[in-house]
Amino acid sequence: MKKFLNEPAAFVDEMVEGILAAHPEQLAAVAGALRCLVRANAPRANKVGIATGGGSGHLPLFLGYVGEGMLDGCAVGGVFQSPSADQMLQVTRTIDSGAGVLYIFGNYGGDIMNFDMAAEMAQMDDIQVEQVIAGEDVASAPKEQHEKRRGVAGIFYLYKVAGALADEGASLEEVKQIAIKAGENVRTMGVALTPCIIPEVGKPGFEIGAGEMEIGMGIHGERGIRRGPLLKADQIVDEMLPVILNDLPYESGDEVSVLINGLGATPKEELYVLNRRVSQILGERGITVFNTYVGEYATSMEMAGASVSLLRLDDELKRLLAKPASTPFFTQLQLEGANP
Amino acid sequence: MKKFLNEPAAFVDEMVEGILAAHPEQLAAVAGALRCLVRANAPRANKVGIATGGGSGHLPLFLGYVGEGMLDGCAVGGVFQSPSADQMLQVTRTIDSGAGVLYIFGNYGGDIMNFDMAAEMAQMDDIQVEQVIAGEDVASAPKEQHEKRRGVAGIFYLYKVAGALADEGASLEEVKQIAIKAGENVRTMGVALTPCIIPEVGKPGFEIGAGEMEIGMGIHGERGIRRGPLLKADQIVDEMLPVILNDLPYESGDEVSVLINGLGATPKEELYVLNRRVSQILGERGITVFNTYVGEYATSMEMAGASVSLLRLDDELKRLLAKPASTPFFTQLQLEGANP
Amino acid sequence: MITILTAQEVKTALTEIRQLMDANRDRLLDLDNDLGDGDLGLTMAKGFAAAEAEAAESEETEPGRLLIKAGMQMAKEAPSTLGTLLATGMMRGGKALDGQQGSVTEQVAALLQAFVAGILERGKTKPGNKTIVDSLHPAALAMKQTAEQGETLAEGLKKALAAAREGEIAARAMQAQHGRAAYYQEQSIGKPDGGAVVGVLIVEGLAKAWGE
Amino acid sequence: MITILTAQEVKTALTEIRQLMDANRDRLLDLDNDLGDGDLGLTMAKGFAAAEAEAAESEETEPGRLLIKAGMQMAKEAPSTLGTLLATGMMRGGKALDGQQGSVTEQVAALLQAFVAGILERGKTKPGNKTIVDSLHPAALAMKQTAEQGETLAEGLKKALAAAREGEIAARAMQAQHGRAAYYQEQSIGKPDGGAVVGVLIVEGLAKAWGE
Ligand SMILES: Nc1ncnc2c1ncn2[C@@H]1O[C@H](COP(=O)(O)OP(=O)(O)O)[C@@H](O)[C@H]1O
Ligand SMILES: Nc1ncnc2c1ncn2[C@@H]1O[C@H](COP(=O)(O)OP(=O)(O)O)[C@@H](O)[C@H]1O
Ligand SMILES: [Mg+2]
Ligand SMILES: [Mg+2]
Ligand SMILES: [Mg+2]
Ligand SMILES: [Mg+2]
Repeated sequence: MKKFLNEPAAFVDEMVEGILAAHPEQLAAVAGALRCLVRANAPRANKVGIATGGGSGHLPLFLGYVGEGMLDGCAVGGVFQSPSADQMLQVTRTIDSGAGVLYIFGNYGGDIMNFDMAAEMAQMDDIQVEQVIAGEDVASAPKEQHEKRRGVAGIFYLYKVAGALADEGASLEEVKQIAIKAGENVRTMGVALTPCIIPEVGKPGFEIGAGEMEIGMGIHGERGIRRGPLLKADQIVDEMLPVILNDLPYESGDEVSVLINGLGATPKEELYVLNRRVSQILGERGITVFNTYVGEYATSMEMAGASVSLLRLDDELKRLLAKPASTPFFTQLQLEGANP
Repeated sequence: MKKFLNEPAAFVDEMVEGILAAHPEQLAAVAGALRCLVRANAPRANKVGIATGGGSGHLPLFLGYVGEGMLDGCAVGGVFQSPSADQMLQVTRTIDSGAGVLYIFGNYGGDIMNFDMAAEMAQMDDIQVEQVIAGEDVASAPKEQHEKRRGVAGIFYLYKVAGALADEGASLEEVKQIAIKAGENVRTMGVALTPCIIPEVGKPGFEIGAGEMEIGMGIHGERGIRRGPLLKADQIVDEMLPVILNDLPYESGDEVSVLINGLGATPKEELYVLNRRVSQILGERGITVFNTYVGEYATSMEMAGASVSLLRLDDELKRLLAKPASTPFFTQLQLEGANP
Repeated sequence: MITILTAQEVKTALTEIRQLMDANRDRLLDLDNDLGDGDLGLTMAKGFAAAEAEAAESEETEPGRLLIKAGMQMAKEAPSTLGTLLATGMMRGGKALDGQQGSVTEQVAALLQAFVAGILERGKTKPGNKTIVDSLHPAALAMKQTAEQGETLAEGLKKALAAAREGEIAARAMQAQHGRAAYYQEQSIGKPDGGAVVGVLIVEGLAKAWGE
Repeated sequence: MITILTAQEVKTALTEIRQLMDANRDRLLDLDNDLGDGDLGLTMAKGFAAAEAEAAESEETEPGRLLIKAGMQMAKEAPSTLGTLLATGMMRGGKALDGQQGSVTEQVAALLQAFVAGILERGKTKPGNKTIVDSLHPAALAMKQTAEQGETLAEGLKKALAAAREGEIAARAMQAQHGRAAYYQEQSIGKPDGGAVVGVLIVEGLAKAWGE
């Protein structure tokens, strides 16, 4: 296990300590609770609070998007484990300004139950809470069962547009609706080349043979669509992208934002090789690209692999996507080419 | 070899195509030459141009820092190979506004020769050229032979402050001097846990045994200070950081910026575990931290490992470091806490 | 056999259940290792220890409210899937006790039914999916029928325990639909479900605390 | 043996050298494999082919300027360490020819000296570091002495070739100080240096083109 580690059991807390040491102007722990993180200036008066949460091991997910123009708080779980409802409740209490709190999180059983529970508890405190569940991995369930789909890198888009709208002073219901809309217009598919190691376990939980890949694997190693010999980069895109395109479907004349996400160990060089083919295919299909994000947005520790997400834009989504944001893990200036 | 690849020989060109497809508003190729990249709006009137260059396989180095507030152009070499003097010359001609061009690059034989040659050729064209060589890896040579030291992640700081000053309209000599000053005040040391694979070679050029690490290894696998069993994260920092601190030396009362750089495969989680210990030690030594950068700033493909860089700040360096910048791989808003 | 459900009886029950979780720690770890992430024995031992301690230290005299408090503590200390589901069950069970007027048998029946209903709702599941519900739901049903027939609490708990055990055995033949176990698909068939075993242990603890 | 150094003679020399690089391609690859990154045979074959073609297609009649052009093409097509060093040598050698008034022997001596001086400056090196300089520098020196003694170009090139070969053999015993070879430290001692062999081939090509 080639990892920078002290005691495996201390991994998540030490990571958070390192994060707080690096970004003290941007992040704070709720009453010293390392696993309940909020914006340094929370709550923001009259603004709908947005909270997320999930297991650790996916940086920048989830806590990395807490900051200006995006989220207000995050409950931090153990590696690949849901945080507790109690953590979520603490975050909720801290970020609520009276305008209510929206939970945006991925479609995983533990997270759903805990956020549900937290919402129940927050309502006992008279805090208005709404929930939006992100689930856009087309490999994880067929379209007819889309409510079973896992949430992966595309959740970034939900955070981005909901955060931008909340900053404009929109109501809880409005912020919820824009997150839902982003969720309805985003699709993702991924491919894994190697497994990853949970520090407390110390060895990979599964193997992917030398020269093999698994198309559609989830970010915790959930089974994908098929395992087979590692294909060339273009062949992989040629297999994955049509599945995404046909699912929504994305059609000629559509405008999309592209997110090429690295799962951890894959170098950025290779992500751009993938993007080359993605942009070729979109061009051939008459789909225009408004903004391309390439890098690590949702990882699985040191897993090698990548995912491709598309967000179909309308004027409203585009306007919100283009707005500036600044978090410890994601900074964007106002993008040109969208109506402000 | 678990890589997203088509033909290995096409790797660098395809990567650049993917980058240009993703960032058309920010980057352009000189007359279609994929390996000669410049800012989309080059040259900028009356501004000193800053060019860099080096082998591929180190993203965001080198081309990733071309953009607002940083560099104007980059000559892109093959994986771990110097670009040619001819590429550099093309970049130089494109970015020169008449105010002259500064080359900032790492201390590697091939790069030095080619930039030297390019400078000679550019001067035949009556373009003023100055050069600053970055070499701050304390593991690569003793202090008395600091001119032999390799340039690694710390070059980021040279780009940042020189780019900020050039944007203010400073002269070629002034921009050169600030880059030299940053170079004199930065030190780096790294540790590698695994080797990396050059696509055209297809297998690691060297091995690091299971359970082993190499302290001080260079970003192309150059020999380090010592190889030994993989220690705990804190022990590694306890071994590396004092070497850096004692070299300049950084002393109580100094203010520094910290850069915790991932070499490729190492997850951000682990980089923050390292930062935790770095910030503890700096605190103990009475050294204050102005801004901490954590992430991938200079990589070696999918090598697992990390480096720590410190930049000692004075008012001028701090002011310039704090200024905004926006490139395809690095975006920063104005940092608070520095005099503008 | 108890005749009134007091706060003290809630404490006793939590102690019995906690002891059973301790005693079955390794067995639960093994079961979760086979079909999950292998933490079930740990989280159950920890969660019930926390619930027990919270109840023991509390000055709350109303049994329903005490159970809610213990449930909230369980949620805090055992934030795994089953920890949250059990916390939900305890909170909903506690609410159901509030204002319950009937016999002690009816009270316990109402508690168990609300407990299971809470899990079903929060877990978005139904019987037959190879979960804790497959032992607890038959137990709650048996308890309800006993109450309707006017039998004793001891009788009810005996029947509930038998039903839970039968349900746990039946769950072995099911295919897992939730959580990590679902990744195993057909391979999950034939293996016991750790959560269903936890369900049996809970009813066993109640039977010891309130039925003997 | 040539008596005037014309542009055509530059072309002939580049052709001879290119042929030698082709013929020794695999040997150079092997040498660079042992102490470098294994591309030397490729870059030399490619670089001299480009230089030869550039010169062949050029209408330049002044030999020095033609050599500069060929050198710039070498820099463009063979951007390895040695490609750049040779390009520098050709450019500096070409400049040295410009306005050179003496005999053809003196002209070639001046060319070779400027060639080596360019490499020394650009490579920031000196003789003794196990590089191409260790064969070329003795060759240039031999050429200079022959010129000073008023001997023929053929004689000078013969002595230069002998000196280059001796220098290459001497370089084997040196420890590499530059580039990848330096990583081998003491282990580089005893192995031939690919660059030094390239130096021998260059002098051999000149001797064939201008001395025979
Ligand atoms: N959606 C669900 N509804 C009801 N019970 C569930 C559900 N998902 C899992 N379970 C039960 O929880 C048990 C696993 O609990 P636990 O080990 O805490 O899960 P995890 O470690 O994945 O968080 C399973 O054996 C099953 O009985
Ligand atoms: N600084 C230097 N000065 C002179 N010659 C050098 C220098 N560094 C390397 N060489 C010569 O260059 C040869 C290697 O050339 P090449 O294969 O082109 O290098 P690389 O592939 O590393 O760019 C060596 O054998 C040596 O003779
Ligand atoms: Mg479990
Ligand atoms: Mg668990
Ligand atoms: Mg070589
Ligand atoms: Mg080479």
